Amino acid sequence: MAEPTKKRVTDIGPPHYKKFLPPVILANYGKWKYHEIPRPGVLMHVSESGDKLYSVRAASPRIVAIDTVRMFADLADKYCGGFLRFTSRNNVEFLLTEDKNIDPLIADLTAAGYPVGGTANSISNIVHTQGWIHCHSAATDASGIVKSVMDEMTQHFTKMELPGKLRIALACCLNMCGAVHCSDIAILGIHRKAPQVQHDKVKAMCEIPSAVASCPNAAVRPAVVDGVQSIEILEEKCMYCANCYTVCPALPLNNPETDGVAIWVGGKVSNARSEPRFSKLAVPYLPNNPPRWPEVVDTVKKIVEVWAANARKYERMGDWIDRIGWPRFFKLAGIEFQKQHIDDFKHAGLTFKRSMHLRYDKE
Amino acid sequence: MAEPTKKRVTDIGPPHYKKFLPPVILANYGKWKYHEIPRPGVLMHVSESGDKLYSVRAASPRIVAIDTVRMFADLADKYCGGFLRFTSRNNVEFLLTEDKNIDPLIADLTAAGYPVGGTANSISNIVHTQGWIHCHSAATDASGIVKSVMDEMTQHFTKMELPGKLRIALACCLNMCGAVHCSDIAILGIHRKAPQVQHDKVKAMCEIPSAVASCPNAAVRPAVVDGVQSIEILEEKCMYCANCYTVCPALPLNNPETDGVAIWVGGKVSNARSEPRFSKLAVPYLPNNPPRWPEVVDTVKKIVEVWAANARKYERMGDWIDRIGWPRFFKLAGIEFQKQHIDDFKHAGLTFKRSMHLRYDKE
Amino acid sequence: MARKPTPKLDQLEKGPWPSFVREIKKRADKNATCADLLGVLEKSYEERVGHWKHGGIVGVFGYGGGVIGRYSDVPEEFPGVAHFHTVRVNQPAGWFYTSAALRTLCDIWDRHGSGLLNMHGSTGDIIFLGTSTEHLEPIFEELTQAGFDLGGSGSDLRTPSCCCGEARCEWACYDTMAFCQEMTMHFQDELHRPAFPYKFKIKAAGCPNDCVASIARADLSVIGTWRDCIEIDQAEVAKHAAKGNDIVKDVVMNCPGKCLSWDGKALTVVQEDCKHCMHCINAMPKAVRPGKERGAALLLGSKAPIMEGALLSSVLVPFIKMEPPYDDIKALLEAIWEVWSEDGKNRERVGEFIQRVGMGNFLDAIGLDPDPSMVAHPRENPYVFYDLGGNGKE
Amino acid sequence: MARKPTPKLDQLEKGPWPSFVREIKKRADKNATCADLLGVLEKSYEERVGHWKHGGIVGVFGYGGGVIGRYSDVPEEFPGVAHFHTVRVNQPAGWFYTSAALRTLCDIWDRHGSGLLNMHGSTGDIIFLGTSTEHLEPIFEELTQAGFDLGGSGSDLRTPSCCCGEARCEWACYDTMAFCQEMTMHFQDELHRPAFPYKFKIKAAGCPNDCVASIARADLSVIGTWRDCIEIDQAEVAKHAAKGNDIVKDVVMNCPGKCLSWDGKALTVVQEDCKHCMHCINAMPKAVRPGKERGAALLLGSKAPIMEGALLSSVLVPFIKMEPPYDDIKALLEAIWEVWSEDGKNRERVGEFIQRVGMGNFLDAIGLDPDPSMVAHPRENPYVFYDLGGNGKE
Ligand code: SRM
Ligand code: SRM
Ligand code: SRM
Ligand code: SRM
Ligand code: SF4
Ligand code: SF4
Ligand code: SF4
Ligand code: SF4
Ligand code: SF4
Ligand code: SF4
Ligand code: SF4
Ligand code: SF4
Repeated sequence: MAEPTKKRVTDIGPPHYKKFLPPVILANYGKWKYHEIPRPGVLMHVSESGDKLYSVRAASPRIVAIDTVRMFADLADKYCGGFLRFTSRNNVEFLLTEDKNIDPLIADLTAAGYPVGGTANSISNIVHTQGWIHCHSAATDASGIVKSVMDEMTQHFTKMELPGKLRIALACCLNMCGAVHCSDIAILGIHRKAPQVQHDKVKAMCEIPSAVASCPNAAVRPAVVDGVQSIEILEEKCMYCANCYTVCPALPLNNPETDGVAIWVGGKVSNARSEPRFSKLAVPYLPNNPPRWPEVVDTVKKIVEVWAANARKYERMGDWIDRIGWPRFFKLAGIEFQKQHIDDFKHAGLTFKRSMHLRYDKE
Repeated sequence: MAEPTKKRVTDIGPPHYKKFLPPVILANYGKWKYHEIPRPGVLMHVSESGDKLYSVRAASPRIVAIDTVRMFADLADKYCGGFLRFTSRNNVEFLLTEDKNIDPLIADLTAAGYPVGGTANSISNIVHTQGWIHCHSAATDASGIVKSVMDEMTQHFTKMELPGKLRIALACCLNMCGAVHCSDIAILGIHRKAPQVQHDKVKAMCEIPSAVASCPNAAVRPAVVDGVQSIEILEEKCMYCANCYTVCPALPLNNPETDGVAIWVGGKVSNARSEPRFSKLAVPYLPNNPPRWPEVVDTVKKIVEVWAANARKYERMGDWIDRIGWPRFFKLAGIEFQKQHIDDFKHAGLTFKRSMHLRYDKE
Repeated sequence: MARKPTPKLDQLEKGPWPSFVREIKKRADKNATCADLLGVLEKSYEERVGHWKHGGIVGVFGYGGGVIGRYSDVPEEFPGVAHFHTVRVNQPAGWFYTSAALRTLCDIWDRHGSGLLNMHGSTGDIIFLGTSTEHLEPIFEELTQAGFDLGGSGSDLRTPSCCCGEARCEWACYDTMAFCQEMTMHFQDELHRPAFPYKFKIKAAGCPNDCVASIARADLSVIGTWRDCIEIDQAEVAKHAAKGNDIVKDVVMNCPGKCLSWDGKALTVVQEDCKHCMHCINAMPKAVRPGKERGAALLLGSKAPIMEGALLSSVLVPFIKMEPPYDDIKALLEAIWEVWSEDGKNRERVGEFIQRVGMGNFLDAIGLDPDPSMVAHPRENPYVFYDLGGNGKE
Repeated sequence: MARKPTPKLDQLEKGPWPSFVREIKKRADKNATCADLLGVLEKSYEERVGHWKHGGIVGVFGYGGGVIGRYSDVPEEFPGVAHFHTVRVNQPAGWFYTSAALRTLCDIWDRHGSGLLNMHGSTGDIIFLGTSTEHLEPIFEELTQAGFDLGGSGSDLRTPSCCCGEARCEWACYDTMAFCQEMTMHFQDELHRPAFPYKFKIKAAGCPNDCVASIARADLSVIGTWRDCIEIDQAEVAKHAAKGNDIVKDVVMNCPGKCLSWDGKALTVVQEDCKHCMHCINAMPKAVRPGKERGAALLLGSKAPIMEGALLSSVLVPFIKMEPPYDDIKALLEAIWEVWSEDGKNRERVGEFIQRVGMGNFLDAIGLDPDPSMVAHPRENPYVFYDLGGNGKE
């Protein structure tokens, strides 16, 4: 670490947001009256004062080169006084007051390869994580799957023709940095083999008691192997959460043959109509098949299609499944129901069907 | 045990029910078409054949003297060829074919002190257990509370003026022999002090390892007291379930000062409209106050009254609370919400309110 | 009469509801046990605590269940209840009796016990309430001579019970009483000789109204249902409407499948959305009835809270035709009992057992395929077990 | 350019969605780190496994968080990514920028790292993706000179984030950005110097639509709402109807409070039944709006699955006026942190902590009264704890 210099300051926090707000926002802060969505990717917010703000939303791959950020800055200068923002799903939004600038801006963005859309009943950007780009924990890549899936979904981003919003998220391991656990469709990197204990490294790299304590299922035990203090893993108790690996680097789980992806459906976050809820397991395992993960793409596509074809207006994925029931979801989506779908963790019993509210399909 | 005699037979099972069915049932078995309820306590079942069966239902205290059973037998002979049955809620039903016999039978039953009713949207008999009449486990009496509550509810038994069915059940301890856990209103005997270990008796009366294993909360531990193998109870981990007492008689929990009754609401069993569900805690503790338990009677009465006044047609207790929300239930029922209402056992987290679907009462 | 005054209990003779105190008093001057029962109960009412000791093991020869031993902790004060055992007598299916059968039972009980009974116990048995050890064998012999037998207690199959079903109900989707009788008879050995890790209860209800609360208190709940469409008699629906029933508000809006509609003339249903809840049928007798393709669902595992919390039964077989002698169900039960007896812990009910070993593993063990009807929803947590070989191929 | 061909990654340059490979390539010929990133990623794509080692502890002087150390497990093959640390830069509230501010950030990052960023990380930070240890201090100095500071990592307060709220949304029930800014500034020490049992996240959403997913991924979720009646502009409702919106089907039937009705002329609401779900407001902008008495609910404890399963936040304070400088919320947070820091286990998030110690005990400890809005429903199990004195009186 270099020595700190004299003029070094700390704990200043981020710049105050007011410095970055366009005049129309400063003037109408807290006074917005309503909004309309004149076309996909464009929000028009109208203030009590009558002032209007147009936000133009473009897709972003989230990993952006500074070249691209500078290009965004240039476009912002060109069309909206240099004011722009990013959204909670990592899209970029240009904040315009001149409606005549909307079309040229969209044209420039589209030409540069950043499609405009993601508003209202569309599929917005996939919230995702680091994958093989940066994280040691990743059971799959993030950006590659996102790109492959969104290439097939772009028409749902640039149009607003779905029954409701559809939020896809991806996390490359069970830590779920993408907070995928409440998504309409979640793509999750998973391991399926217990950690390989590197007995020669355990003592140097790990605190054995923390590693033991880290396991949610008591599968990690202290052990003496070839006379050295180490760890043993009870294979049959391990459900590959990697929590022990997080605290002890000598317990890697990555395995090219058995790692892969699980697909989850029906979660949501908003309180609109129904309550927020977790996503549920749809497909326990699909292989890692770079660069385009065709099995994952096809599965997601199929699920989106049956939902789009069958859901009623405003029905999010989970609301739709609630209405038609899980048995019919599995049938329509062409997914085989397996042992793995049935919960067997802590609260498993609460997921069993404990009523006679059963549906029987016509044969 | 006396020696078994020669003619002793075993494993014969109960008599075949067909011996006990009246001719009208034998003739129309499986051919009933519909029913009507011409007056409270009277069911008229009509067969595809046009035959009619009238069932007249009378209240029973469940503990009956053979004198009473003989009297029922006499009435059955007098009015319906000697055919009668008991219901799953311990009422007695006389099975008539002559409608002219209905009124005289009802008159006789009423005169003998066995009111007729319990059909359709009424309060039927209280399913209950042994209490101080027979069980060593009882934290309260059963029959005394049932009698006291039903004395106040009899008009809801003999009339059918409630929004839906209302099922009350009572169990005198957490073993819940009355299966009270799915009742519109459940009355439950509870302890509130950990078992008193009778150190002098433990070794003779108990298997210490079973006692230790029996505790759901790991509050029971082997211990040596005054040189004798015994048991110790971790007071702060005990939630008074008495499971250890069931396996080890030297661990009694009965305590006249602290035992009492808890009230639960909103459970159901039928699948009509909503799914079956457990009752939830309404009042954590009311004192044992024999012979008439006025606190219990008043609480049950109040709950029945607010429900009857506010629920919509067909709304069982739980459906009604679902619609209005728990905060308003507590307000209307005049019950203070306390720490004890909040679950802190195994699945507690799943009972927390994890959404913004909140209601705010007008002040 | 009690030997001492019972001022507290006497208060419970008043009021419109039938009085259990009056029942006891009916016998208290004929029977010393009843007299002392009044006395000890008055004492409990005074002291606010029970006076029974933990039961000992008593029973009849060759049976492991059917009798609950009970002793007073104040036998000197109330010698009539020093022993106060109960005898569980297996009720006839559906609790149907003739006056003659009842009198026979009363006579036996008059000779050998307090003359007080529970009609019936919560599991369904006739309960003879209060006798002493030496009467047990005679009671048993007289009962069997009269065609009755004991019910279950302890870690055995408990007395199965059922709703009146086809005997008296138009909605029964199978013959509950025939089924209950057949199970009771077929499994007499399991009923009388405890060999399970804990008790096992069977309850049979003819339709999802579940008038025996089977889903809440049976290890095996057999609940009737139908798998085709509800039957609608439009003319009868119109009569309900004419009588003033608000079909939309009372029926359509209360349908959990959201599959009914009423246009003022016809009630229509989207068959595959129907959840078989019974509401429309309940609300409009004669007009709506269960479909023709009838059978039952088998649900497993309900119980009271001890020790991990109460359970409702959960779906094991979403639909099965109910065909006597029910060999399929008997085979399934035997498979379940085998797995549970082998791997269940002492005092672990089958519902708890399934939770502990995992539903998926349990299904593997009893040889049933997973079905999405078995779950309210698939798992939410990502903690999935796999058993991949050394090379990682499945 | 990568040092070797990248045929697999190249396939990801095609297709309509913006390509992260193209982003990396934009810099690959200017920057050795990016060139080697392409190389190592191609290797991962070939081998189907990542090539990063478990991070070591690196950071800037005096801070315990803000930097994630990362090293390659094939440094000889790809020396440009031998170190590949990320720097988390605290975003401005609501992710608003000027072009000038963005250029400043780009310039700093151009001088000291790969020139790749995440706009933004899942917690909300600007992420500088890939640098080596010796650049960390210079980056920090230049950032602070430009008015920026690091975000959180490790067992500290993480970078709070918020929806755009009153800046751009008509439904914001409080000023999310002001609140987020104030919390971030007030708790700088907690943010930069890990002293908690584990991470603690704050997210602020202006209304129950929760556009920052706060209920799913913040230890403290602050979600705007109103406690009086929704505001209805009947003329605007009529316009929605005229435009062809089916008010009954789309709005009334979807209302979870079952409290709306529409007679073709007026939309009426039963105020006390409204669940504040936002649906009618969402479905009819301009016509329906949140009420006037606005504030927020505070919910606690959401998180990802490690280790007991994921949690959503649960209601702690059902309604609070949001008044700067939010002293009440600060005090509450400090009380929570004190109890959790004292009794929480290492790596135990506050949501898990509450489940372990029990919500009732937790409320006692932080000095809040129980409220029925905190639970979906009261307990179902009878396992209630009491703490009665020796004589049994409370
Ligand atoms: C810009 C953004 C907030 C921000 O500060 O960044 C935002 C902005 C708006 N949201 Fe949102 N939401 C944004 C993320 C979210 C999220 C969070 C997420 O996706 O991770 C949610 C929760 C999603 C979920 O439930 O899983 C969210 C759930 C909603 C909803 C509820 C939708 C529903 O029916 O469940 C509405 C209401 C609506 O659209 O009718 C809404 C409505 C809106 C409105 C109309 C609010 C307004 O009047 O300005 C804004 C335009 C929405 C649109 O795109 O059509 N916003 N909105 C976020 C844009 C993300 C993006 O780039 O796509
Ligand atoms: C006689 C009995 C069955 C038996 O074999 O003994 C019985 C008989 C009938 N039940 Fe039942 N039920 C009987 C216990 C039950 C139980 C079990 C219990 O209470 O422990 C339930 C479940 C209660 C619960 O959900 O907690 C039960 C839930 C129903 C329902 C559903 C009610 C609902 O809206 O939830 C119906 C349908 C209805 O009444 O509309 C029903 C309907 C009926 C019908 C109308 C069926 C028929 O067509 O014959 C019978 C007359 C009902 C009446 O009393 O109005 N029966 N019924 C039981 C009488 C008990 C008593 O003495 O009061
Ligand atoms: C007599 C009866 C209550 C009544 O007044 O009706 C009864 C009485 C006893 N039950 Fe029960 N149970 C009775 C039906 C039930 C039911 C209801 C049912 O079967 O439908 C339940 C709830 C359903 C269930 O099985 O879970 C029930 C759940 C229990 C439990 C808790 C079991 C559990 O797994 O949670 C125990 C405790 C135990 O088994 O150790 C128990 C234990 C007992 C014992 C044997 C007490 C003990 O710990 O040794 C009681 C003897 C009382 C006595 O002195 O007479 N009893 N018990 C019922 C049996 C009568 C009959 O045969 O018809
Ligand atoms: C960078 C980021 C993912 C991204 O690409 O955006 C990230 C990356 C990591 N997260 Fe995360 N988390 C990131 C947001 C999240 C979120 C989402 C959020 O904050 O809204 C979650 C879910 C919400 C939550 O907090 O529970 C999240 C849940 C985790 C967990 C599981 C925590 C748990 O209690 O279940 C871990 C494991 C741990 O803490 O040991 C984790 C651990 C990690 C580590 C530090 C890996 C580790 O085990 O050491 C990752 C470093 C990756 C790398 O090499 O860059 N990360 N992590 C996100 C932070 C960027 C930022 O500051 O803006
Ligand atoms: S989800 Fe897992 S692999 Fe992906 S960034 Fe987070 S910790 Fe790393
Ligand atoms: S991966 Fe998870 S379950 Fe397996 S041993 Fe490690 S901590 Fe335990
Ligand atoms: S509920 Fe408890 S006290 Fe009552 S009879 Fe059953 S075991 Fe005995
Ligand atoms: S009463 Fe229950 S919780 Fe208390 S020590 Fe006994 S078994 Fe454990
Ligand atoms: S459960 Fe169904 S079939 Fe049996 S009595 Fe009740 S309503 Fe009739
Ligand atoms: S049985 Fe129930 S779910 Fe089926 S149509 Fe009738 S009310 Fe609807
Ligand atoms: S959470 Fe509410 S206030 Fe914030 S942007 Fe979304 S809709 Fe607007
Ligand atoms: S906000 Fe939601 S609950 Fe309230 S009236 Fe509107 S739709 Fe109904």
